[in-house]
Amino acid sequence: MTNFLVKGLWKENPIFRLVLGICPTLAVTTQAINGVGMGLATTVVLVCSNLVISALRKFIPPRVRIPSFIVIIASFVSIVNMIMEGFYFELHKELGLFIPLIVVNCIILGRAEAFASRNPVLSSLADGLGMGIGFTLSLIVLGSIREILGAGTILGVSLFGEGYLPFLIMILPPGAFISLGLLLGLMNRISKERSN
Amino acid sequence: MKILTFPGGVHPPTSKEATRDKKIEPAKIPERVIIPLLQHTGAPGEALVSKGDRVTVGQKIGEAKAFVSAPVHATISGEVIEIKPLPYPLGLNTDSIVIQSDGKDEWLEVEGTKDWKALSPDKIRETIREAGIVGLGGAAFPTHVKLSPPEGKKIDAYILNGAECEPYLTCDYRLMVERPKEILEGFRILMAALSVKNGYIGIEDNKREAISAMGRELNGEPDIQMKVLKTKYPQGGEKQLIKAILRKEVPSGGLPFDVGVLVSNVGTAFSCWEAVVSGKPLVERVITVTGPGVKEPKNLRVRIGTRVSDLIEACGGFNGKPGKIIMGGPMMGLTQFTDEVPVIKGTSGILVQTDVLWDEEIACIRCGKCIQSCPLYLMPTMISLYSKRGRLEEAKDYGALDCIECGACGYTCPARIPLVQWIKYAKRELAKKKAQ
Amino acid sequence: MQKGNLQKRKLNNQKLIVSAPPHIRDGLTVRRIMWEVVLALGPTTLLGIYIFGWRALTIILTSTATAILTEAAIQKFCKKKVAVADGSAALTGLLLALNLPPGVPLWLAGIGGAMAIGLGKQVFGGLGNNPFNPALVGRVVLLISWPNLMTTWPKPTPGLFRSVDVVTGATPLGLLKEGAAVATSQVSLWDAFWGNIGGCIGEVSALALLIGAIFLFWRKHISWHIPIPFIATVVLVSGIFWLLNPAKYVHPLFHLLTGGLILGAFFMATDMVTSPVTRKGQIIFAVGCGLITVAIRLFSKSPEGVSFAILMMNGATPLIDRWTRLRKFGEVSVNA
Amino acid sequence: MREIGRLVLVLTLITLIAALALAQTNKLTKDRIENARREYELRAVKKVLLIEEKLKELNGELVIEKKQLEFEETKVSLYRGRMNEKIFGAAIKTAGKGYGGDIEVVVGLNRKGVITKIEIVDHKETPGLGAKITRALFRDQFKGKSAKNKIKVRKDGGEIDAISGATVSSRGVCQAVEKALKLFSEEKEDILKGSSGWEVLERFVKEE
Amino acid sequence: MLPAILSLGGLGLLFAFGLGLAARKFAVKVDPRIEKIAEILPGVNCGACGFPNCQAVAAALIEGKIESDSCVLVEEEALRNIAEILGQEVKVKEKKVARLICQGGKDQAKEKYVYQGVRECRVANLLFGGEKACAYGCLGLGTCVQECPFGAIALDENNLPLINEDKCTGCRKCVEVCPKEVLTLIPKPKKVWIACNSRAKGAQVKKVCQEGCIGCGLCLKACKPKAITLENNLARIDYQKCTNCGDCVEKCPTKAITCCL
Amino acid sequence: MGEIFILFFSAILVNNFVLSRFLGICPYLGVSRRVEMAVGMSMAVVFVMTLASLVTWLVYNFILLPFNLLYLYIVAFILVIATLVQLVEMVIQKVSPTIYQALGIYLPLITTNCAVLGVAFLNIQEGYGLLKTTIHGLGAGVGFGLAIVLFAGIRERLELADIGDAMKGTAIGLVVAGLLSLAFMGFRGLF
Repeated sequence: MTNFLVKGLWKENPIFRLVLGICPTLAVTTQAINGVGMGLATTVVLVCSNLVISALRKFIPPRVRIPSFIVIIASFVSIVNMIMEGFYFELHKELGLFIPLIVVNCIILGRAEAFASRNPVLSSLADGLGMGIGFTLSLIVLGSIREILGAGTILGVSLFGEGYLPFLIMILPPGAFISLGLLLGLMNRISKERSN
Repeated sequence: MKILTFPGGVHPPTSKEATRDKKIEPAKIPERVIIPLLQHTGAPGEALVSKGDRVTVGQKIGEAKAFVSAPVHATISGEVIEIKPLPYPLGLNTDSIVIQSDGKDEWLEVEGTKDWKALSPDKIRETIREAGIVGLGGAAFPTHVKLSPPEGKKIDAYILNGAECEPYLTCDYRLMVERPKEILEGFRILMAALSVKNGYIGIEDNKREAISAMGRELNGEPDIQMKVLKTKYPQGGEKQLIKAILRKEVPSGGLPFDVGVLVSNVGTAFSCWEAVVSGKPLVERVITVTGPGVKEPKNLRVRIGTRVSDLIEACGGFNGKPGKIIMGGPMMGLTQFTDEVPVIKGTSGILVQTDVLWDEEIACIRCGKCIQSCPLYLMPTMISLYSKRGRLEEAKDYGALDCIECGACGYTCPARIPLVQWIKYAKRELAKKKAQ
Repeated sequence: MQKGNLQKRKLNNQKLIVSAPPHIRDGLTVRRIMWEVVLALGPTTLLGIYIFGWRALTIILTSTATAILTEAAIQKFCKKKVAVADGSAALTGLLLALNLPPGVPLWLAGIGGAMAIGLGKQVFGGLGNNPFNPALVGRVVLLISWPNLMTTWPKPTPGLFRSVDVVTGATPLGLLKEGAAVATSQVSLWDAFWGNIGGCIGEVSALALLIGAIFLFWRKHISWHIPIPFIATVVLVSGIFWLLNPAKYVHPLFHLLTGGLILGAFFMATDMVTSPVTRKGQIIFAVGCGLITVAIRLFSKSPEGVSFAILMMNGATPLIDRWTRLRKFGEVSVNA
Repeated sequence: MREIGRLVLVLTLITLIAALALAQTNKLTKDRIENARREYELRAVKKVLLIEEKLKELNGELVIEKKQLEFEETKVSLYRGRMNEKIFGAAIKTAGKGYGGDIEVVVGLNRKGVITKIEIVDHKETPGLGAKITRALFRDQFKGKSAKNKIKVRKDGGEIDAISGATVSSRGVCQAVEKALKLFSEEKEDILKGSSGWEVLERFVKEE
Repeated sequence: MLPAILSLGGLGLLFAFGLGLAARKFAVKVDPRIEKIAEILPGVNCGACGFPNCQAVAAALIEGKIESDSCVLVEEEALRNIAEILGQEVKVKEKKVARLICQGGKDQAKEKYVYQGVRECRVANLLFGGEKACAYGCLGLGTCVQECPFGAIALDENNLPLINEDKCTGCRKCVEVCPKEVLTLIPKPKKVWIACNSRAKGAQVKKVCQEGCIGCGLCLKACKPKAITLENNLARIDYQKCTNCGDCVEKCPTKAITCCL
Repeated sequence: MGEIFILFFSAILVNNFVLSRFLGICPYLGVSRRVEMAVGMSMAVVFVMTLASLVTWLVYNFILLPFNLLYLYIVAFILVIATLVQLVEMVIQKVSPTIYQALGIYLPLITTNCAVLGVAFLNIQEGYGLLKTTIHGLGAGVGFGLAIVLFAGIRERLELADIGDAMKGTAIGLVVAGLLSLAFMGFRGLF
């Protein structure tokens, strides 16, 4: 059980190892805090949909598996969307389009397909949680790097004082791609050195 | 006169000064010759003699079995002392006949026909085949095969190749200067074998004496036209010659007869004259022995099968420490790992280099020089890259099989990438695949 | 070696060299090309130092040095052969410096040099593998990250040992955004030709650049297929707009002589690694560069577009190469 | 056929349950969301109308009202603050063209048409550069300006110091403010006296 | 509430119906076993089996085109599972590893020339069979190292490929690319092999290499189970008979038999 | 007219879906190994995006809005798009097997392409009318196509480059995307 929980953190980290769900990763990580919000929202959807799909896995005929999954996932996303808009309006506005777009986040459908539809409820729960946390942590890492370099702040707190001229590109689209790319390269290297 | 040429190509230094004014002299008859049974493009021949047999000069000792093949002849008189695989210029080992000289240089009685015009084309072809004549320009394609184009291919032009674009080599040039009459007659014999009416001679514009000697001999006769070509490498490539003189492009994957043209080297024409008019088979040829590693560079008339070491000795020995011994010219010639290899029918020169610098290869910077220099408009850098990555289909798609291995790309590459080597590898692997 | 060696070997067991043909090489090497391009940038570099003073010199040195050091460091880290002597890193650093305003702080030049080599080149495996021009990658990263510093232009004050004048002037192209009339009234084309205008260190004098370009033409390191169509497109299209509405748009010569067009067309767009290899492809590439440059200069809110235009077309280079592949010799039937 | 029947059944069932769940959630969150949205919209308006100060001295009723109208072919939102039947100020939401797109600005004006405060509500300017228009240092320049002043950046002969390196963004703000001033002078009558079409957004009541 | 249920339900119905229709019209029969087997297969898509990916292998397995042990990477247990799905009998395959049958490194073997050119065995082999004087020996340019998909081969200081037994999966890639055929697959438990590939006569071998098999036949006599034979001047071990005793290794005068017991 | 023109080109160049809005990255990275693939994919995407924009707009304005069902938009849109893709697949297969061969294999991928759903959401968020919605969908699709085809070209070239092991594959792909996005920054402020 812990195995399922932990593998999402490193071995099968959705972003750095599986490279899934890149769109929101790039889009929202201009600040670390956005990463937290997005990550948690995704985790909730992931856990809930994994749970439900795993519970229903014997009941859904294979032919309509994907559409059923989509409906289930979309419902949870809608619920999360509504709750966030009601209770965390500012964050919701900041994350914008990408909360509804959790629907098509490959992580969620991917886990539903690859794990939840073949495993019992508890394992699926653990898997969803592990993946979600792994996703959230990755977002926070990327968000922190971009925020620190690109704005000179972390979680909104100024780090280097007024004189710091931020490395703006980091919080702009090119910086998102480049920093994730370089980070991925770094992770590849680390995991390779580990395996040797 | 208009100077003709083809697009692409390079201008390496011609380096012909050392031998261009040296008359062709006959080399000493060697004590021993090694005659490989495979000297040409095509199938190897089969030995007709066995160990201990006595042979005379001109005696046929290897027979061609396949159609694309040519017989070989004894080039000295003496005793066959060995028949076994030995190093030869084109590869590691091939079955070769070793003849120990008896010092007498006895010739087989032969008879020629002065009145070759009376001969039928078939008879000419047969004589040429029996004489073991192959293209002496380098590729060594059996001449009688060339003279038998497939049904329905009409040949309406024959080009005599006197371009000699390879740097250092002067054997064709000397032959043209010294024996223009025989060459022209040989050429007419070749034309007669296919009843071709239009003959052309292509000579690079830096070979003035050859142009004037041949021109004098031609004396304005209409059947053969003199074409002066720009001094550019590889002007002497078959396809480039046709493009320069006739403005025709041999189709990709095709042969000259696909555009109704044949090309033969001046040396070949001379040998044909010898074979038909004096009945002499191909037992000797002119070879340029040159390069900074040779004491006295010379143009020699050499018996086929003479070892390189003998020829070096004839030229005063090595000058300093030899680095590379190259059979052929510097652009396309093959390096040898021993000087015990014999010269074969296709050997046009022996070039000895001394200080050979090996520049480390660095990454391609896509300067495009190889592309601009390629006379076949290929992209050598792409072919070699794909070859390097083992992606042979793409290499083929980029024209690996069209490459004539002229080396222009490798000459010009500023990154010193062994382009030709990679392309050759791709060609070899593709051929292997096709064979499977 | 073979058993049949009856005669004494004359080679005395010395081993021969075996290699694939060709056995002679043209004297030109990559290293030579790189250093000659550096040489060709000499006139404009010297003029830049003369016009903008010692500060320009320190910027050039910083940028070049960091470029070389970054290259060496990464090559060492990746356990490759350190090959900074090939001159490519030095060239990138110099080109970057020539594309910087003369008043930038030195740390900016340093970051630029490091970015150009690290992000523009070594991440792709080093020389020859990078799809984008490294110097331009460096410049655009700086431009986007520190737009203020990258668009502050000290006035030219010729004299080698002067410090940079604190008075900031506008570049001619910057003035253009204020309207054609303002621009043409303040800048004479002669000044632009000689170099008496504000701008990046290396782009002020068309004359100095042309001297270098002629040298490159003479050495055959560049051919007309990129720079000429590039410039022609810019002049032609901006000329059409000028003819249509001379009040709004400036004279095409103004576009030609100001900004980084000449530097870009002769020294950046012609970068062999990142431009197409075939002649036809090069012309398409150049026209594309020209069109994007004009589009940005005339219609965008940012004054200069040469860098972005070249980067964009660098991105399209593989496609251009793909679609302008040469017809093989004899590929079309002769009768056609 | 039976298999297809089952497919349809299962999928329909799932969608039905989903619809139910969503409808339920919607019911629970609807009001909150609406509140939050209005709150968000009003936040800038409240700021520029200086509501907080007004509330301190409030005695009686304070109402914020809204009206939408077309102005120069774009939709514009007008707000006004009314204390005890007297209009004390207006807020106008307009937009100007910035570098990355429209910059939405809410301009607060007093009865005389003098700017009390401006707020930037939405923009797509470059972070760290054009985005500096949201800083107080820049916005405060507009305080006290009215239709008499030249609301333009200095480069264009106006009185506003542009943010260095971000002239285009600064211009965008000026453009929006100018538009608001123009709208105010045209609609002054309606804002100060009119009553038709005004909808009450929020109401504060305080009794001593 | 009602419109919600109606509309979404309607959408669901429409969707399901459309899908059902599609399913009926374009029924593609995918054997469920394919997926099951593909799951068991290692999924590295190494291509060693000649198929583009493991999915294709699974399909081929079911169609009976290939044997269940054709994938070199499957463990024994997984093999059993596959066989179960296929309803076949379990075939336990012998694990093989690649071995180098040459010891002619730069210290032992002589060269016939100095090579300048592409550092790639297959390319170098085109020039008179490569630099090494022995026509059968390892060229030491590391093509096998490059081609090994599992990183199991490295060149040692002597310029000979060193095979990491644990990483080697016996996929044959190196065997196929080696132009000199000095790599061969040998059952993993067998620790003794003839480390020479030269079919030349003894004297010839001696001239060009210190540690080549000279075909002296001493090992034949030493081998108790009579597993060694001499073919083309080269000793050969029959692994059906070999007992890993190592007697031959001790007897070999040129140390041409390697043992890693 | 000018507005439509600007909307179209700005969706391609300035607000490029992939390079500036981060939508559709998964297929962008996944289906860009070969230029042919990228071309096929982008044609499929252009088609589906335009159609999806249109249909979701209709659903939104004629079903969700009148019946006060806005909270269902996420589920409704994804279902509509999924159905649409299925239908398109069937129609194409029926009408032209050649086009099906070229585009068909990419269609299932599009269902989960967030660019398609994203364009539908954006249209609603920006309050575009029917014409603008369609043009925006078309422009977004073309923008996606431009980005992916350029990217595939570069990737093919990089396959032949000596990239370090750690950076190979997705990592270098992202860096290239970053540099392309950098180049596209030049178009900011163009409209």
